[in-house]
Amino acid sequence: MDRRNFFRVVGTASGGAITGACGRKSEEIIPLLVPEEGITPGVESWHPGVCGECAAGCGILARVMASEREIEVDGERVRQRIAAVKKLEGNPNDPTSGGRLCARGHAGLQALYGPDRLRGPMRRAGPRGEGRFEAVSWESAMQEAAEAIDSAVSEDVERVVFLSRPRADLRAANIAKFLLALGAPPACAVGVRDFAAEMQSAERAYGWRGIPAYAIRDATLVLSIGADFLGGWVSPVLYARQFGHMRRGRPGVRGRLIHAESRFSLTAWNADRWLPVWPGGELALALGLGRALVDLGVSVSPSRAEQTARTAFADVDLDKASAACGIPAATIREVGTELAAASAPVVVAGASIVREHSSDAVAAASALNVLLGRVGVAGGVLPPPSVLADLSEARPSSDGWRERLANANLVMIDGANPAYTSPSSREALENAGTVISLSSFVDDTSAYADVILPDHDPLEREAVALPSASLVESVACSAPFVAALHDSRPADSVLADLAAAVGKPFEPLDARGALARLHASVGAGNEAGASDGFVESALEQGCWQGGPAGGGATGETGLGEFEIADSMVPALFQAYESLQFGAGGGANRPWLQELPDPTSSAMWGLPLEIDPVTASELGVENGDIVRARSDHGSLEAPAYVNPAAIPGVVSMAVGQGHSHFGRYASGRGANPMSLLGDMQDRRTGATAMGPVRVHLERLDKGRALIQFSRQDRDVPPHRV
Amino acid sequence: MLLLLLAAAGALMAADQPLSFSHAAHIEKARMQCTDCHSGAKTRDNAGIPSIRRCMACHQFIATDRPEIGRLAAYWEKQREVPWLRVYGFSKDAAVQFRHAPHARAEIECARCHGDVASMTVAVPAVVHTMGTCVQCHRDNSASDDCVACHF
Amino acid sequence: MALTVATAGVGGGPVGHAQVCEDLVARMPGSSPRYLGAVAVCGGIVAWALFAWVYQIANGFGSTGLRRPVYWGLYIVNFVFWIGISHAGTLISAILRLTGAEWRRPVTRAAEAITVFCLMIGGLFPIIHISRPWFFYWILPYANERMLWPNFRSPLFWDLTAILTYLTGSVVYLYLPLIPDFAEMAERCTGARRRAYRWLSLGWRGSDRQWQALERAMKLMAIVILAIAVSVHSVVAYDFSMSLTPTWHNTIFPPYFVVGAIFSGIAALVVVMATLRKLMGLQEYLREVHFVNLGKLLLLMSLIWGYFTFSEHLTTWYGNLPTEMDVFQAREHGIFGALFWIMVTCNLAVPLVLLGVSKLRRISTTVACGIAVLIGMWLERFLIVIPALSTPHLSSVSGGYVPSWIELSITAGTFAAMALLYLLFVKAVPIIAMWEYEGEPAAR
Amino acid sequence: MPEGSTEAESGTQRRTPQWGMAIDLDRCTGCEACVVACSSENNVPTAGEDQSAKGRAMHWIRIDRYYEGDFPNIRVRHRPVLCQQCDEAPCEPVCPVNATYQNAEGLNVQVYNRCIGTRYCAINCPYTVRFLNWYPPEWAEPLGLQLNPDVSVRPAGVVEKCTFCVQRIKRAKLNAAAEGREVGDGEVQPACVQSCPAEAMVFGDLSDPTSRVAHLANSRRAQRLLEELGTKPRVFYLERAD
Repeated sequence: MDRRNFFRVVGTASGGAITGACGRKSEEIIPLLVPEEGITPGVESWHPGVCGECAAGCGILARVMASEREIEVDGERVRQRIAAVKKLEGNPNDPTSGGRLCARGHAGLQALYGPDRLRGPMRRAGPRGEGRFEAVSWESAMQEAAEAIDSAVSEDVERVVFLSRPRADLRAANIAKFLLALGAPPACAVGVRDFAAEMQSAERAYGWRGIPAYAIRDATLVLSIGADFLGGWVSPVLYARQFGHMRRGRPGVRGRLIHAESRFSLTAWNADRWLPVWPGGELALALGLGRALVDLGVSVSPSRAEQTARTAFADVDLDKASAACGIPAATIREVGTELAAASAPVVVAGASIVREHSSDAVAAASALNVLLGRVGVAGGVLPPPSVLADLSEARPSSDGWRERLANANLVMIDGANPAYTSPSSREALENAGTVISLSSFVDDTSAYADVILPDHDPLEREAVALPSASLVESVACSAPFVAALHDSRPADSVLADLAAAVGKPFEPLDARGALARLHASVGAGNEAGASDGFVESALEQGCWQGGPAGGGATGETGLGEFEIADSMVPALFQAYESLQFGAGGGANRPWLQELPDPTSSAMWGLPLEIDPVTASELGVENGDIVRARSDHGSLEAPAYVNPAAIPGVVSMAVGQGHSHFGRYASGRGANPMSLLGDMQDRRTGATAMGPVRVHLERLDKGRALIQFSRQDRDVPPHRV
Repeated sequence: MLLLLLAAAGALMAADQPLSFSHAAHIEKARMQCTDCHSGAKTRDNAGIPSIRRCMACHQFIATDRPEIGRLAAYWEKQREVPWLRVYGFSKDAAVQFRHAPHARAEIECARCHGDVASMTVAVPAVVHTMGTCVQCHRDNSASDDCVACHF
Repeated sequence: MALTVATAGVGGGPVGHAQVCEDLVARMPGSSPRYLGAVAVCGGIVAWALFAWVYQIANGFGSTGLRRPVYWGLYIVNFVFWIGISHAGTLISAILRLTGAEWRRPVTRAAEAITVFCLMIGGLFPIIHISRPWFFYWILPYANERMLWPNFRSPLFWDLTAILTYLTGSVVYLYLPLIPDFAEMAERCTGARRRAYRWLSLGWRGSDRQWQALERAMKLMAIVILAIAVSVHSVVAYDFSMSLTPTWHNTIFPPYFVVGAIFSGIAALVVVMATLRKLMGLQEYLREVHFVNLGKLLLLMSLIWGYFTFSEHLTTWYGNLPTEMDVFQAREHGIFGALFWIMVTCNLAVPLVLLGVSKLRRISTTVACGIAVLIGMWLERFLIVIPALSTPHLSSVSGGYVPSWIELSITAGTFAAMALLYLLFVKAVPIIAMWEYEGEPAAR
Repeated sequence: MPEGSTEAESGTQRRTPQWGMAIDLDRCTGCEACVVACSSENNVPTAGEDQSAKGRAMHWIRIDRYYEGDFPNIRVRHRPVLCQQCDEAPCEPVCPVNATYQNAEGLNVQVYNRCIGTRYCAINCPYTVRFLNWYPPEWAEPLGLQLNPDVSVRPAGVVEKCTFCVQRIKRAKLNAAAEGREVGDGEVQPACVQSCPAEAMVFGDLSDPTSRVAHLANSRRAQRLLEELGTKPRVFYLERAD
């Protein structure tokens, strides 16, 4: 009992005569360092930034105020007044976020102030994967890293592998420059839901490079095939904003939403109609719909592209398609009729849950837009932005990363966590020559690193990012506005220093440089000084916005052949990216851990979602521990009997089950990716998330499901 | 009784300040304004305790031979703030959100809450800050006596 | 209230004032190891409960088993239970006094003591229950510079008023008939004890004027205390019925609570009497007639209680309001369902059989009924508080409640405290009013 | 009862706004951005795994979600639930120390330092939006740096709930007063409203007939939660169309 509590007890006992004031602890006097100028307590300032939580590239605003922290200086505990970020909001200037922000975006703050963030560079002190590290100085860490790079480059530069994420931003450009300087092959994107299928399909169906944007705000009927655009797909804030507008933003018009997915996702919640597609049946559904549209004789503009699409759909057997996707043929025809009749329909083609045939499925669904004449028109599908090709070209692809990793003598990692998203890659990480991580946390993959050179948090460094989807040409950008909290260094400069150290220097691209290039490319005035003004204004605004994105379709479509699977396979398992954790990167934020999962209301853990039929066969109730076994692995997790799950389909959100990821995430729950082995999208190599056959077994291990709400049903229904 | 206690506590605090800073010397002799050091008092939430940086702006040149200034300079040498003890403040559990600016706008004199600081050497809690003081003044001036005017 | 009361049979007890006094004083416990042992055990449990309370204050209110939405738990259950039992006393003794039921004479003091002790214990629970007990005095209306007052509209404020009034009244009501006995005791003691008794007897000399004043005061207090007792438990019921919680918002609650209170009060009295009788060898004072008469009262209250319970549940069920049915279902199924049927058995079935069948009506059966009713009434309080809170208006936030060791310890501690207070009381005071009881009614 | 007079900050007579909120359930996607935004703005502590398991997680705003029907004809109804700031708030009369009351602007105020923790308000709130601080709140260093200095951190034993971001209301009023003008419609945005990606939430002055929130509250789709209890909430839900 401390003093304060003592007074409470005494105060209570003695009739409350002694209270509060007596218990006040005199503030312990710890010396305060002389703060930097311009940090005034009680004064707020808002600074634009770029959200780093997902690839959407939302422009944000950070509220910065004075705060104090304790640090040790020359062996003395001192207080230091620092400028601290207090709150994140969307940047109203930014066309992607429009001033709004999603749950994960808000929680970016808890990455910046995460208690488990690395305080400085680390060197491995135990076997690979164990996660034991010792603090080292930047000099020795950099030297170690440089030596490893030097020897790897001189040995076989082809076996240098840089694992990253599929983003078109400053970092991607600098990684590309670094690898170019070394003469190494380009970086690989490793993750789940890397939008590889979407990008490839855009090329096949529309002839566009990049991720297309769907202008659902102006559509009257939205059919989404496999794209959980409200649950985190591509650009959750952009699509939620558009969704709101589609529903209630236009007087007298309420857009309709039909959603086809193998899971009752957030988009399905909000849909007027949900088509429960059998996992892997998305392609069949898209083809069936195409056939239905062809049968209806829909024709808008007899272009070559439309002709191609028509040919692709003409031979589809609707009944076979129906059998493969689990949606009755009559329903498919009904939806087709609705699409044909709508004044402004659009088909959102995506793969929220990547499968082996996702590229085909997305391409076929995209082709529906071609057939409907909804490409490059208002309320239809719009091309990706064309500005800042340096950044978009540098976006890593997932092609062949497994083979390259298996064969690597030097692995460098920034923004990827393969040990988590593809647990089968752990072996390769263990056997790789040297592993260098640029992570701010010891995560599953960094646990395998020989050296960790911790990066700044996205809120501490400058950024330029192309949004993953945007209705207009736009770029989000920011200059640093708070000093680094710990002894970290921005990976961009670390890469440049490493390259210089091995005698292959390159000039890293910085925010101002990138914006100057943007200025040059959009030709917004050529006189001297105009560029500076443009750059400063963009940094002040936190973004730059141009006209409508890109150009029209090239017409060069190469849809290729599609093949429908013969039938549906029973007892399937699929993983999906969770709303709150994304591909797992959000799991160390306590706010997100305590955020009820939309589907199961689970907190501090994620369950196996089992349909009521299967659950009653297994005798499983909410919270019972269930073992799921596939050919590739097994996991144990509490069950959640999901009333909306397709009978015979078990789903589990990705997010938990980290071997290492700080106090809030380590050793919590199970990683659903461990059931999936090396499954990948056949055309792009992107990590697939199912389906695989599983065997379920109820274990007598008590219950372990923490739910915010244990009631799935409203008793009695309160209709509002 | 409580007043006595508080006064005693105040005296103790005053004695404990790390430097025997004299408000009187600065206001009466040097003709400085409160806001010269407490720069937020009229415009911001916090009046602010001046940083040593501000002290040194003058005392690099002025009165450098005095022993107290020497001690001030010693702090500056070490790049440490003077560990002033707070004279006025609210306990955390009081959940008070006090803002100076609206009070300044309502033309409440500094002395109303802080006493005649101009004549003090080391500042002492001359005015007892209790909820009663606040409420009384608010009522006298027909300012809000809504709880949430201060507590949130 | 007309009670058909069996006339007491002729026994072999002491007769005459002097003899009665002699005998009763002789039966007051000395400092035997058995007595000290009992005090030590009870004291130990109370000390443990105090430790639990200190732990709760020091460690945070999270050490209870409470949660959202069950923000009220065992403390409130115990509060209602103890305040209920307190009616034993005063109410019963007052009713019997006013109706001139002469058999009550050896029973009243035991009953009145129960009231005072139960109020002391029950009155502590609101303080234990709040999560910042060091500020509990803020409920009291006192002038302060902040110009803040308690909320006179809050049933909790009414509670405070009612309980303080009742406690004051009960203490007076217990004290008045003690005055002549204190004087009597002073005669029989020496030294400090004598001085203490003398002081407590307020200068009682036994003059006619004093006797008349005492009688008048007792009669007045009996009337006043009756009114207060009814109001107190009505106010306790208002805590619930003034709220919007499903099944609480109910007009039947105040009389229902009063009935339940008297019911449990009689039960407690029976149990206390049996204990005293056994431990202090009062067989000749507390005879079968007392138990049988109280048993009849108990049976009557059981029937009334049953009627109220039936009405309450019937109207809920028939009304079929969805939110109320939620609670109703919860109360009828699962763990609450089991407790519900135990409650019905204890409160209705057991008394009906054991006391309803005249052949079975004996001291042992009455005591068994008393114990059953105490259990049943505690469960009734539990079943009023917990299920209703676990199934709130919006189902998304429903949730169960498991009390923590702290709450259980404190609950146990209050029972021990009751026993301890009684142990100390019987050591200081003759448990049967010596001046009122003058042997066999036949002898008077 | 403290009767608020709102001219406090400016010294001049101003209209007393009547704060209220409208939530369009046809727009709301259930993405829970509001939940995290609220925790971030209002220093709502994280309970942690053990306490969450005991049902002590705090969310000043939450998404109630209910499944209706069975597969395949299943649907979800969801709605954000926060303190409804009732005009006839059941929580108010029961508090024995007046720690909760309705102020002149219609806010259902919770005075943390006055609360003694009877939790009567919490059980009498039909929406169950009141939370007790079971333990002193903790933030593992340096997470404490995220705390908003404009909002008091509530001590253990105190009940707390949504305040309609009263600190933002105050700030807007102070800014307006400093500039000698009235607070404009849409100028005050609680954190949840500000963050809502689907723009489902609108906040403003219900007494101003030209405000967006008043317009929405008068919509034919507008309903209030548990309206039958007569609590007169100030949060209006605009029904989903289907």
